[in-house]
Amino acid sequence: MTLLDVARIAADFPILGRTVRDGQRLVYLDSGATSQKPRQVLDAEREFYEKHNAAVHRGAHQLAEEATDAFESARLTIAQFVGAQTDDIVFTKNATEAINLVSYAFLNATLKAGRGMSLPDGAQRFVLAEGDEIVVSEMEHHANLVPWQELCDKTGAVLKWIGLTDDGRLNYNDLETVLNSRTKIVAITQQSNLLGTINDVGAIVAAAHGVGALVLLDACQSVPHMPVDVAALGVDFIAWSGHKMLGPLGIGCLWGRAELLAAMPPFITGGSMIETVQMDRSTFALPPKRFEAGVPMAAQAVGLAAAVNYLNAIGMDKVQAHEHALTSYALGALGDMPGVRIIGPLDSRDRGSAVSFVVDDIHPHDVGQVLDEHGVEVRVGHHCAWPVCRRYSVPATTRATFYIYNGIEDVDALVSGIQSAQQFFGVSV
Amino acid sequence: MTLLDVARIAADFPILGRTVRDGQRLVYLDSGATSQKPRQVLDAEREFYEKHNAAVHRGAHQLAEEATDAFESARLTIAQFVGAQTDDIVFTKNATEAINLVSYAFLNATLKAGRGMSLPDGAQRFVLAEGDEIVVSEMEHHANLVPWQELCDKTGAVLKWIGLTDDGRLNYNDLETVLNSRTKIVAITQQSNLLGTINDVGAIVAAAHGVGALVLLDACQSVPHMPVDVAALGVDFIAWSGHKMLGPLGIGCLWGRAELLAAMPPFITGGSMIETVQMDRSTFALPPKRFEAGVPMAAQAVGLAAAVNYLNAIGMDKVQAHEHALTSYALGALGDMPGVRIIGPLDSRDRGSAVSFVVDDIHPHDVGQVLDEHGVEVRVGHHCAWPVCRRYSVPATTRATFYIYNGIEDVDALVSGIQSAQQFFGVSV
Amino acid sequence: MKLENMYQEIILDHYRHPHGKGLRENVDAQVHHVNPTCGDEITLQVTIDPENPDRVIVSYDNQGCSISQASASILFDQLNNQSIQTGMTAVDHMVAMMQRTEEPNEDVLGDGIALVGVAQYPARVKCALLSWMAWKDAAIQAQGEESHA
Amino acid sequence: MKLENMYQEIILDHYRHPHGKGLRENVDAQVHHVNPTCGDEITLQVTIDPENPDRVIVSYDNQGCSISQASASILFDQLNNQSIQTGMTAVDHMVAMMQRTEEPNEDVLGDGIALVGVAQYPARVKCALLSWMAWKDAAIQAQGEESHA
Ligand SMILES: Cc1ncc(COP(=O)(O)O)c(C=O)c1O
Ligand SMILES: Cc1ncc(COP(=O)(O)O)c(C=O)c1O
Repeated sequence: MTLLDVARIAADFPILGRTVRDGQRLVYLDSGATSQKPRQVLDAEREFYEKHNAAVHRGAHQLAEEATDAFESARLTIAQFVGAQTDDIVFTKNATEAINLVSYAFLNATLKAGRGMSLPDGAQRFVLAEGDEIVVSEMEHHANLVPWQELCDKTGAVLKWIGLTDDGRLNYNDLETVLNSRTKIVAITQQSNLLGTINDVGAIVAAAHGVGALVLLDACQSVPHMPVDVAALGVDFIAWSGHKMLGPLGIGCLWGRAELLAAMPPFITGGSMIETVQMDRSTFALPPKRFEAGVPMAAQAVGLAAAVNYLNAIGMDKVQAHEHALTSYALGALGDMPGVRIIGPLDSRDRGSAVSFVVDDIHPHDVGQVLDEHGVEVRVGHHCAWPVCRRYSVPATTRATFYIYNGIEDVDALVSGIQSAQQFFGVSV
Repeated sequence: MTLLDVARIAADFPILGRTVRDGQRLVYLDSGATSQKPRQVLDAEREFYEKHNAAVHRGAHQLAEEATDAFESARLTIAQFVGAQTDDIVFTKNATEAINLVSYAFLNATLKAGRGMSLPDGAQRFVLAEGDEIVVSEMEHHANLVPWQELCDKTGAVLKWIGLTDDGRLNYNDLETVLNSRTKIVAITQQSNLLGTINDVGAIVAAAHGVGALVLLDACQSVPHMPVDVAALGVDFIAWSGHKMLGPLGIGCLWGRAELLAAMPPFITGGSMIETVQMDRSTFALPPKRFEAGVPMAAQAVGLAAAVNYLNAIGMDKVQAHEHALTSYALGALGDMPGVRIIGPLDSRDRGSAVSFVVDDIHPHDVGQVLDEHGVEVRVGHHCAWPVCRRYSVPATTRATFYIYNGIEDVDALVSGIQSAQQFFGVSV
Repeated sequence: MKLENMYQEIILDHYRHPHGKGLRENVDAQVHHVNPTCGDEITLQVTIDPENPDRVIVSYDNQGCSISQASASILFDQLNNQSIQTGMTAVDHMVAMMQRTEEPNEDVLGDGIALVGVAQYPARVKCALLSWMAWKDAAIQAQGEESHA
Repeated sequence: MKLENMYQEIILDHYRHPHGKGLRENVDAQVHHVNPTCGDEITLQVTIDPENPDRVIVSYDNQGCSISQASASILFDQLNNQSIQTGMTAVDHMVAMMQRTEEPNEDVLGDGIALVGVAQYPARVKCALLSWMAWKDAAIQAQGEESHA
């Protein structure tokens, strides 16, 4: 197996040195919700505050220059990480805001066009007519579903979705039947946070672009875990969060094709995103600034760049291989357990490290509670992907997610924790 | 003079120990843009990451419990700081988002009502009809102007504003002529970030509520600098940023009356703000969660609570008295300088610590450059309040803003820096 | 093991053999509450006995973890056929016990005092309270109906 | 004092006595650029001599700091009556000098090489470049007009 040197990596993460529930070793299997942060990231953020802190892009004094430079250098580092141009990366507070930014571009373009207000060149692409269609999939996180429901509710556009197969994959047949010339955007995840499924982006892009629709890729569960290159993907937007990839809380990213970002009206408006302001009208800056109103989260950008450097030093291909090995091992181990059913693909092909499962006759909350008592921190519930639970007729699941600081022994701890739960609740297996 | 023990306070701020421009002592007079952070705040944030980091409100394991508890305790601390109930505080990424949240509540309520979509009880209050009016003032920061311009552009509402007197105050006469029964909200600043003027909130609230309009107070420059109590103010919303009050970047707050927050449709949508989600429709959580989609900035909330504790330990009345003393001194010193003109009230009555000025025959950028060379970090430009510059016929100003770590010697450094600029540019005075 | 504090035998009994589960027709009020973090849900009904307004019939159907299921079963034992006043007192006390501001009182909560261990797991408090908050909501609605009638 | 690096005497001279300031009527292209952080602005016009397309007349009016004013005055000296090609080369070199990727070349920039000190103050680079970017924008527009004509 191509595993990383987990002990060495874990030593960089202060929190992994602590214990939980009366002295249990912390087995953190909830990186799919948020990852832990290495010292290097915390140091970078702190150094920004202790040496260079100022409001970026607003001052001409030395601190402001340094802060602006740190912020924009961070943008460059992050852009390069996904093969993007610097100016095509917009910082948001999280992936959720990034996705909303695009959904609101549609709303705002539609409203302004409707009232004959001035719009950037090319904004027509974002103008919706009654009956235009938006396509998502049934495996979306709420963050990539609810904003589109809302957009439809407010514009008269219609939400459609691509279904799932019984074995936890996208139903690619739906691409043909669901997409059509009225489809304006296909918003879909690269990797399901509940099922672990990795989608065939190429097939989706081909189908979407074939009918003239844009593609927004929810990359929350891919950018942290595998090499991602926006050019190779061929999509139009990707959105992801910093906090799931060793970075600080409070920062997310939207990448968009330059000509699309340029064509989009602003979302949140205020200072720093303007070109000129008069009492009765304003004009707006070019992207990315147009979408970054207010004093931005510069320290968090610097921290995220440090996270990128940390991951680059390991190598994203190695990160992916490590997780793949752990996932294969976990699928095997859990698959062998009586009374345990995996929700999602059973084989590790095109599959990330989110492993969701149900234990017969024990509610996920109760499974999670017993695991927690053993120091094994997993997530229980619908994982913000409630429709997936409905699709597979489970009220909720227990979910383990792995990252660079997890090793085989963590999977073993998971397995023995599940056994304890079965014993505790007297479930005969 | 009732000054704080500045040396003791400054010792808590690591950045104040550094020098700028070849060994000059750092004289940081740009806290109006963003304040510096004491060790206590940085420690609190770091401790969160090193000990309790997890996605809040999403997990049931011990770390998630601790993180959620830290986050919600922070909300309580921050709420109490402004005399609010915990659940009436919404965390945003900055004040700009907080103001947009309210402007988009109007937009979304209007659109959903127009299409017969379901809305929370009481949402009618936020539904705009063509020709309804929104009122701001001529001294607003772009953050409290552009969102309302945008709202009007998209709904057919009309933007009106309260003008300014020659001596830098609100023209209260306009309250009578500008407000009327069509006014839906008056969005106004408590303290101008350019002029320093503190507005008479009581008079504004009386006039606005008299015609049935809501009042949103931009408290960015007041919450950090004086005791603020939402009940005493009588307004309906206040918005402010954490980073101007010793807190981290990347967090802002909206306070709203409980019944108004409850009546508002969501703004940014996604995970954690829902009650139930199906593929074709969702229902939403109660405030504040309804407005906090996605994994929130928990570490920053914890840092902001530490900032509140720091300020409480000093006492906001003492903070205010300190700044008042410095401002009086600065107004006197600058007022005596030949060739220097203050833009804003000349006396320290109802006036905060933002002191803007122009120097005859030297552009603010050039004044700022010379000051910077002396280690005096001020802001130059329109300070995101471009209409104020137009109102007083200046292209831009130089602005000094004071905070708890500034002393008399900092004002003296400012004065001698301005003299240097006059010498350097050969302006005869 | 600390787990036993939360999962006392009596809780597991209620969970395995819930009391009073099942919905009725023609009720005075019916509410549907969910726990948005995990998807647990309950439909709870109350019917005020027309002969005796101090007798309030409780019926419910639910889905969820052991704590939420056991808690509903206990609620049924305690509140079925009791007055709204009694129920409100019990709800208030249950909430206070979960917030650790009151010591468990068996007279008020019956088997419900066994839920005290849940208070140490803040993320599970919502599970324990789900049915109780639903009852409160339904009772208020039923009372409203009553007074309108 | 480092200030002298940025504010060389020659810059201050241009600032105090700007060359060529003032707008014309009937121009081929006119643009208005602002520096959104400070509000500095320039209106810049170009007119291609109909007799000699290699002779491009520059006119402008502006408001701003010493650097942006001096830079516009220097631009006038360098680019007035020059070809678009010469101008584009100069703009590219000015940008490169500000990004510190090329050493100042007096043949191309004339007095403009005195602006090299600005490159050390990133927040001021926009002031120095404001007029040059405006010229580029106007020149492209004028050329477009030309080729449409
Ligand atoms: C009066 C005022 N309002 C609004 C803002 C916007 O705050 P932020 O940029 O943190 O969103 C500021 C500061 O920039 C301000 O001074
Ligand atoms: C697939 C997916 N999309 C979107 C999100 C939302 O990210 P955030 O909550 O950081 O905005 C998440 C994680 O919560 C996710 O896993």
